[in-house]
Amino acid sequence: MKDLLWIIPVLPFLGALLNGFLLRNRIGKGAVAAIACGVVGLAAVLGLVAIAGYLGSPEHAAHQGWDEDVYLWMPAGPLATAADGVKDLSIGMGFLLDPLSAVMLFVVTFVGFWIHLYSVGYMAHEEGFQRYFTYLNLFMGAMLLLVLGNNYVVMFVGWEGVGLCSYLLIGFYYREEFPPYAGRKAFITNRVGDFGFVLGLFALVATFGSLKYSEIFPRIAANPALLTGPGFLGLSLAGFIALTLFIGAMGKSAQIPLYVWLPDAMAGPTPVSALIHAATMVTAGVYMVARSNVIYQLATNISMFVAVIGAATAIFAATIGLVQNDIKKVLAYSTVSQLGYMFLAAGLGAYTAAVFHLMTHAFFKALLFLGSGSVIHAMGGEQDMRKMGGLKKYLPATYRTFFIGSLAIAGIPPLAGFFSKDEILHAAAAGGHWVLYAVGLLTAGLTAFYMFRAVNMTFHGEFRGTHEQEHHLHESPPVMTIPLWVLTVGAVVAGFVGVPKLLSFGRDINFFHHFLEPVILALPQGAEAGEHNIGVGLEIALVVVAVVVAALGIFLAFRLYGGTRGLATENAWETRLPAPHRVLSNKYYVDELYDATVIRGTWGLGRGLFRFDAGVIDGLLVNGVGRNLTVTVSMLSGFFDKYVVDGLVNFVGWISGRFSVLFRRVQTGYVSSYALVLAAGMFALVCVYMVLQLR
Amino acid sequence: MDFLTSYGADLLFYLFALLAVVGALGVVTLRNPMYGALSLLVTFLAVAALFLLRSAEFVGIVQIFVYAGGIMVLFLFVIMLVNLHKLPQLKLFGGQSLIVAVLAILLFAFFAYFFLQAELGPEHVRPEVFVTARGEALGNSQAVAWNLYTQHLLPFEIASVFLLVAMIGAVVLGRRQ
Amino acid sequence: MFEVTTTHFLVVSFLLFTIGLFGIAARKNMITVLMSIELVLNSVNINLIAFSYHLSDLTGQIFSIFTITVAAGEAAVGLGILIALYRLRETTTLDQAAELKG
Amino acid sequence: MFDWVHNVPILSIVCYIPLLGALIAMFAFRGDQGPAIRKFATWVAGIDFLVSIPLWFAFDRDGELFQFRESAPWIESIGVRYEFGIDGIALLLVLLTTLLGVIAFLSSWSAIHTREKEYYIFMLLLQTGMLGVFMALDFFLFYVFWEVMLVPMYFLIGIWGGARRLYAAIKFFLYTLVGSVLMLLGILALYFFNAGGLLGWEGLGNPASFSILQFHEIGASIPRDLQFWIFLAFFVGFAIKVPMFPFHTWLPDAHVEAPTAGSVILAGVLLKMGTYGFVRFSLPILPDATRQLLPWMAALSIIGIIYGALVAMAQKDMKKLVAYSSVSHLGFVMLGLFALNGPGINGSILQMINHGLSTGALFLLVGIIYERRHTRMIAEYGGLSAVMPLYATIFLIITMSSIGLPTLNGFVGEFTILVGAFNRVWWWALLAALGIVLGAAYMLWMYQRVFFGPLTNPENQGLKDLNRREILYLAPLVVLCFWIGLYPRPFFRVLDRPVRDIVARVDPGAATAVATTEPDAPARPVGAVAGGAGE
Amino acid sequence: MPNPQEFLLLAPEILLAAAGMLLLVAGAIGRGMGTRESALVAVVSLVLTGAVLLRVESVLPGRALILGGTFVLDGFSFFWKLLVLVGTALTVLLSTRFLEEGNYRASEFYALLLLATSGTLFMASGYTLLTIWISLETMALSSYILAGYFKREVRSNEAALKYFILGALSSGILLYGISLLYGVSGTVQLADLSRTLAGVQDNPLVPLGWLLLAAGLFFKVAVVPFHIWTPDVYVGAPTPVTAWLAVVSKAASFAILLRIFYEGLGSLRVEWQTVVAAVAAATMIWGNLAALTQDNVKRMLAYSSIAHAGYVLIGVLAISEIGLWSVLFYLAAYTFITMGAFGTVILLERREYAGETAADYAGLSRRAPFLAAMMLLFLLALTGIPPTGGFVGKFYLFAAAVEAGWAWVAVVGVVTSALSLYYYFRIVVFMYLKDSDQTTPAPLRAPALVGAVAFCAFATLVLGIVPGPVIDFAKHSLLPLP
Repeated sequence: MKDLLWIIPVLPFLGALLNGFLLRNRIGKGAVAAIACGVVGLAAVLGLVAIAGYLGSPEHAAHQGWDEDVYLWMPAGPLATAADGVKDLSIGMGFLLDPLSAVMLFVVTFVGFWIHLYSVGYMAHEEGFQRYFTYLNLFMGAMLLLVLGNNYVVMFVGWEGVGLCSYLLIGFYYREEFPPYAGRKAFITNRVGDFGFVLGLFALVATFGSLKYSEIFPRIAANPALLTGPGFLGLSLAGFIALTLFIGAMGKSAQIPLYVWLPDAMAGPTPVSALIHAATMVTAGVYMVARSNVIYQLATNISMFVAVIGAATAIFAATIGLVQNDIKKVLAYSTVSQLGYMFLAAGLGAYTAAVFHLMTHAFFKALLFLGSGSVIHAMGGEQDMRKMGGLKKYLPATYRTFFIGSLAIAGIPPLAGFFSKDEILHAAAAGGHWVLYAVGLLTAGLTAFYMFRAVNMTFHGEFRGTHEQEHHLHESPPVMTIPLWVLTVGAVVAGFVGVPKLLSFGRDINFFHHFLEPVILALPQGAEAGEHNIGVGLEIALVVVAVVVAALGIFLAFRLYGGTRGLATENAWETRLPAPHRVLSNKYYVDELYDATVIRGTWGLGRGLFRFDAGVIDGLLVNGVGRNLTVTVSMLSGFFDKYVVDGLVNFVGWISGRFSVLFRRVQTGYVSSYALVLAAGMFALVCVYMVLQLR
Repeated sequence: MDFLTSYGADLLFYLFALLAVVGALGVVTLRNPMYGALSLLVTFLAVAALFLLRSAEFVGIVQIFVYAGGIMVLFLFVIMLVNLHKLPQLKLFGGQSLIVAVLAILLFAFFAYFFLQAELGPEHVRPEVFVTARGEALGNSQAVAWNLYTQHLLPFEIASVFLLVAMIGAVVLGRRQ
Repeated sequence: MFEVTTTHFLVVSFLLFTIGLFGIAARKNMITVLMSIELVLNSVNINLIAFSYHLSDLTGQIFSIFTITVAAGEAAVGLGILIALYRLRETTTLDQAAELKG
Repeated sequence: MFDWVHNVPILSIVCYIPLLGALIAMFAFRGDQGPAIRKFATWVAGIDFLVSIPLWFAFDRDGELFQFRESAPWIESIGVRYEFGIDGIALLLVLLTTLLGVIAFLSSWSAIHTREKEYYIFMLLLQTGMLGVFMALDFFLFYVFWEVMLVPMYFLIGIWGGARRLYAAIKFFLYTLVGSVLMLLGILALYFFNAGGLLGWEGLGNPASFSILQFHEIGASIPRDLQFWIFLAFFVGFAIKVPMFPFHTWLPDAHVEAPTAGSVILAGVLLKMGTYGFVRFSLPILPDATRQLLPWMAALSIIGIIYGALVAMAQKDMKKLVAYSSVSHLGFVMLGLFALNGPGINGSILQMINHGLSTGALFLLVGIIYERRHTRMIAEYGGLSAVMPLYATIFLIITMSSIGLPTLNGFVGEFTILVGAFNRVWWWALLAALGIVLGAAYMLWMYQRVFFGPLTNPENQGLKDLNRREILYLAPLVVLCFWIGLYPRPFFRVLDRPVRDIVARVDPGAATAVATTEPDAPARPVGAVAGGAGE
Repeated sequence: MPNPQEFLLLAPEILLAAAGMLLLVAGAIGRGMGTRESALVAVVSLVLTGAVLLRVESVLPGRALILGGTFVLDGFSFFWKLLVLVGTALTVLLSTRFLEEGNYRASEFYALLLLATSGTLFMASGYTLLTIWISLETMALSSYILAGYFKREVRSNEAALKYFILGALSSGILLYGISLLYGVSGTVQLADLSRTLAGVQDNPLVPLGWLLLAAGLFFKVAVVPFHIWTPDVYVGAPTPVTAWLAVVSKAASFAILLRIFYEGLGSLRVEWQTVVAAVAAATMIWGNLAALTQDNVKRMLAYSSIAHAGYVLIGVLAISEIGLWSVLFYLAAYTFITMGAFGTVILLERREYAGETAADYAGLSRRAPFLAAMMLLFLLALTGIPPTGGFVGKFYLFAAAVEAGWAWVAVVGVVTSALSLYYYFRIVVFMYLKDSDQTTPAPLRAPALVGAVAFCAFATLVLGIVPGPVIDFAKHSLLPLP
């Protein structure tokens, strides 16, 4: 199995190839679904087999991974590296199965499979069924590349691949105006992140001449001096690499300030949001940071930066989530917030916690999204919670699963969310970062609140929709509900793999922690202050506080939105606290801010230019900062081309033309003037020459 | 008298030089080509005299015969042929003649300056050359003839071709069809 | 000073040369122009003769004979062209013949 | 199996088959036999391609640098010889040329309806010219082909071009001619320095020759100042061809006005001649000058990258957009070359091929839609995915390859180039990487506006998807894009030896395989290593 | 005391002159000869002359001064004589149809042509200034007449008139220079001249002398500022005559220019180099720029021939072997190129400028594809684009300049030649890129003419692809550099 790892990512690609090219428009929906789900399911099974095999393998015992180069990809010739002089840069196409990628592999294939299954039902009546599953398989393949790659370039391949797929899937409803735009926004925002990411890779190459984990990390761990040297931008080398990589993560995992694309990404089909924008892709950044933990351990200042960004994002998004009325938007912002949570953990050096939360979050967030999908499905595409309510009796299964999912994300013991979130908070406290702790805690409370606000507005009270909507209301088919239940189970039990010491009554059964241990390479001088203990009493207190805060949030939610009060409260909000509500519901005016800066920035730059160009003007209105500035500049440079470069050439031409005419004017046609020219020429010849001689 | 005997030749030179120049000026200034031709004749004769002063008797005679006899008659014929009745209203000089004059004067000054600069060494050391043919002093004509037909026979032949061409040319161009 | 040297001849000859030049470039009547050309050739002859005397070398005289020959030939052809011109345009003024230019 | 290749003058055969075809077409066909000539010419190109295939297999990766050598005296009196021979670099370019040749011919079937005979004759002549440029090992011969090829291109633009074709054609011709004549002086300077010396520079006294290999040998011994001047002379010639900023303005005009096939050849092959010139002549022959002028070259390249991208962003005409994207891509190639290290040069040569494939394909695709709708204005389109799904898919793949998405060819090239650039001067890569972001922006912008959104324009509703012929000539490009993207190793394998050779000549510091520091010592600051020519 | 038998070595020249007179007589008796017959006679006599020339060369290889040092037989003169004969033969082929069109008497025309050519033969071998000058005058005089041969046409007459007056003036200037040189050196024989001049120090007459001489020669080869006559005369004269002037007369003039500069003034070369350099640069710039805006093809070709004289001067300028033979080679190539170009003009032109403007070439590629192709070839060659003789020639000229250290002149050369593309290709634009209308003339039906043009095209191509033999020939026929 070790040398067959490559099959796992290839399978979905195979499915995409079949559905996208070989069998396009040749087979019915059933077959399409069979192929798509088949390959993913097979990948999942193989994944489990592989993991099992790995756990039993000597490598695992030796704290190493299954590391297998399939073939040499880019043998790009001699290069002078900082660490060991001139060496040939050779980048392989290869895969690695170690605890970390095992976890990711499991999460991706497991959740991915069930979401595929769900999609069969959800997309049943959509056109472009085959296209949809082609993209979805493509995404699975890329995601598996990302998590299984044994070097950064392969990771980057997946990294970009998932970006492309999300671009395609967000823009799935390409007939409308908005989705394609949202897709492009996502892709380009990600590009901005990747721009940082590749710089990090280059720095690594310039240092080691290689990007293979197994060649870089052990050496750093053995000799941190390699990266503590001066880098660029005044950072240490490690700092530079860490920063640039994190910029990549910001884009991928929607952190401040590059989070703007994720809410818009909800324009895609709901299962896509569940799979890509909740469970898997957006967590790639977290995975990458965890993978590069050695570097981050060396770059303490950058780590702190990561933590702060994470915390900020968490609270920021949570607050916005409070007032969203679109059910998917609520979930979207909650996702952003949860991702912030993970980065908080990673930044604090609690990589296991980060990955742990990643996993649990994958379960319950996927669950929630699918639930909302089921609701939207039932409501015939309606996403505004104000038009819902009282769905409990129409969609019992959806209701139950959604409710449990909400509990899980709210962090109510003993559900998955509780354990992972607790571990993060504990890490903050243990590190002595009480501010971050407080932020985390507050976020937890807000999370609980807005989730149950959503629950109440959606399922409780009485129905607020139109009549034919009410008439059409129906529970989703089993092909959709089964995945819901499965994920519910996951959301319930996933937490128990990482029960902290405290709650396991002394016995150390934190399986997850030990499992990931080998991946987190310890530095000789222990550059990172890991888990120094705080008193047990305090620990217990913290746990209790966390639970209480969560419960409080839930309570408030019921208090304000319970029963039939939902809409009333909502309106009360707007009337009583207009200012904050406006700020929040306008997402702190960030997009407006961007536009404003843009307008003002471009105003001076070349308002005159835009007048020519309707294309550019609408480009202006519909596109983000980068594009506006660049368009302006590009117009300017276009003019540079036209009038300066060409102008010069044409000027030369013109001058020669003038001379030509001048010379021709000498040719008067009068023979006497010619004779004069001859005489003058002779005189000039003699004169000039003699004068030259005389001096 | 004394003066004359010692400077006679030189005086003659100045005289004829003056004549030549005056004649030339007449050529380029007189309106009526007829008078122009006559003053050209003066120049020719003066130049011939100058030749004689430089012991080129044969060339001098040829100059008189060919120019005064041949070319001049040709010119006169042509002048008769083309009726010049509307000479008076013809423009004499072109608009640029002033420039030309200035240029000519400059040119002359320039060259004259260098001519005066140039030192040419002793003159006329072996006068006998001009009369010696085949080792014996026969006279200038013989000397010229001898030199021409020995040293410069080829150019002489080519000259015949040249004259042939000239003849054809005159015929071809002058013949009316 | 009065002593006549070759230089004197040179000066005279070049005087004739420049006068001829002037005639060619300044006069509009082709007949005059032709005569000016003759002047130029004559000036050359003076040079040749003077030099041949100066160097006691016959070549100059020979050369001058050829010059005279050429002068004659050119005169003939020139006058032929003149006549052709007159036939075409009823005039001998050069300004008339300025169709080709530019 | 391919040993016979070594026994025949294979290069000459490959080079002159099109010429022969042109002559036959000239005399054997009448002007009105359009279809016949069409088929005939395409067959000629196809045969040429088939004949060129064995080169790939018969080329000995570990053999001598230049293979399939042909050498015969041509003009002994001044030491001009008829020398053909290719190394890995030339091999790839030759194959690219023959392949694109066939494709261009196929694509012309439906595009060209007027004066077909002349058209195909010129195309064939062009083919011969380009192949000759890549094969010539004698500088004189090189120059001959270099200029011969201008003429047919002039006519292709001038006769079958768009509205402003006359202007574009003469502009193209004048620009390139000015460049090449100055290059000529550079060649002469080399020639005389190699032999008797010139302008006060003491010559080497070697037997007079224009042999490029000979020049490679003497490269190191040319005095710095002379190198400088020769480099400038070459620079003008090559930079105009590439085209580097600010010599690029002929390109958009030429591209926009040229017929599709012309654009394909222009972008696919002609532009590569400039970069090929740099890598074949400037770098190895003039190492000192190269290092001396490194910052300037890099600056121009980077300006070109960003500038091209920005201007592309403002375009409303698809073809013009693609043309400017070429400026940007070629900027990458130049940057890679002047990184003067393995990845840089490897990458940029590979990127030449990639650009040939993907930009060629883009022009083909634009041409296809143009034939259907006779407009290239982006605004005219929208929602084409609905009516032309397959077209949309292929367009997407090519777009992705052109913006350097991994698993497609563009990525491999750009990545290695940037690695090399980063190693030379780290912020070169920083700035250049900005170009990638912009690239994504404008390509996707175009893609979205053409293929997504509602299918409003009624004229677009009846559009037909790709037909068999179009698929036939697009498929190989797509396949190659994936091949290079997924398994570029064979290409790197071919390039390995020549690139090592060039690096060794131009920057010995980066080529010596000995470790300059013992492993795991504290790191020197990276980014300005290797030869120190970065600052 | 020359040995009469030496006259036998003049057989070619004499033969040609005799043929000329024969034509004259034959044309005079009875109702004269038709165009075809006289053309036939002319060509045959030219061929015979060539044959005899080869014989003489084989009898007397190497270098021989005969007839009292007035006449030299060497490879150099041999090369030029061959070139001149070929050029004249082509001219004859070009002219037949033309004369018929204009119905002028052919016999005198060809007689004059042959006599003029015999003059050029003498020029190529003349070794005293006297010989050279008189034969130059012979050529010049006949070309005046030829230029005015279509005397019923105003343009022709005007051309003759201008050419004559200016030519006479220039020959006066040249003669004055000769006289001064004679004065200081006491000889007109080139070798002695060079020797004695080497001895003379700072005598102002020397520079005055050779400068005037140079001015006269520059007039003949038509370089700035003594080119002033060229455009009008070239346009006015009957086109075959124009071709002859542009090729044969120019070539012969370059022959004596080289002969005098290298042998007569060899000792002064450092002095005259600078002058030639300046003149060359000026000529290239002026000629090309002035041609830039010409609409009349003949006139454009006239200016381009001026420019090309400038390029040739580059070779004269570089005192080197390569410089010399590049001049020879270039003029050889230039002969065919220009003849071909003018041949095409003849095929298209009609009375009174008709068919001479660029617009008249519109759509030629449709009406006469092969003619258009050949014209294209000539234009490419004139621009200097491979694979044509024009390219090879220019290549060597610039090479010579670079080697000899006149790089700046070479730069001027390459830039201007790139510039020249613009006006040459204006015609290409019309031929290929524009469509014809009804008024555009159809080319003449003239097999001989077309044959000649085709031959020129062929030669142009051959010189571009296998220049080797010609280059070697040129190398072998170099005059000894003093």
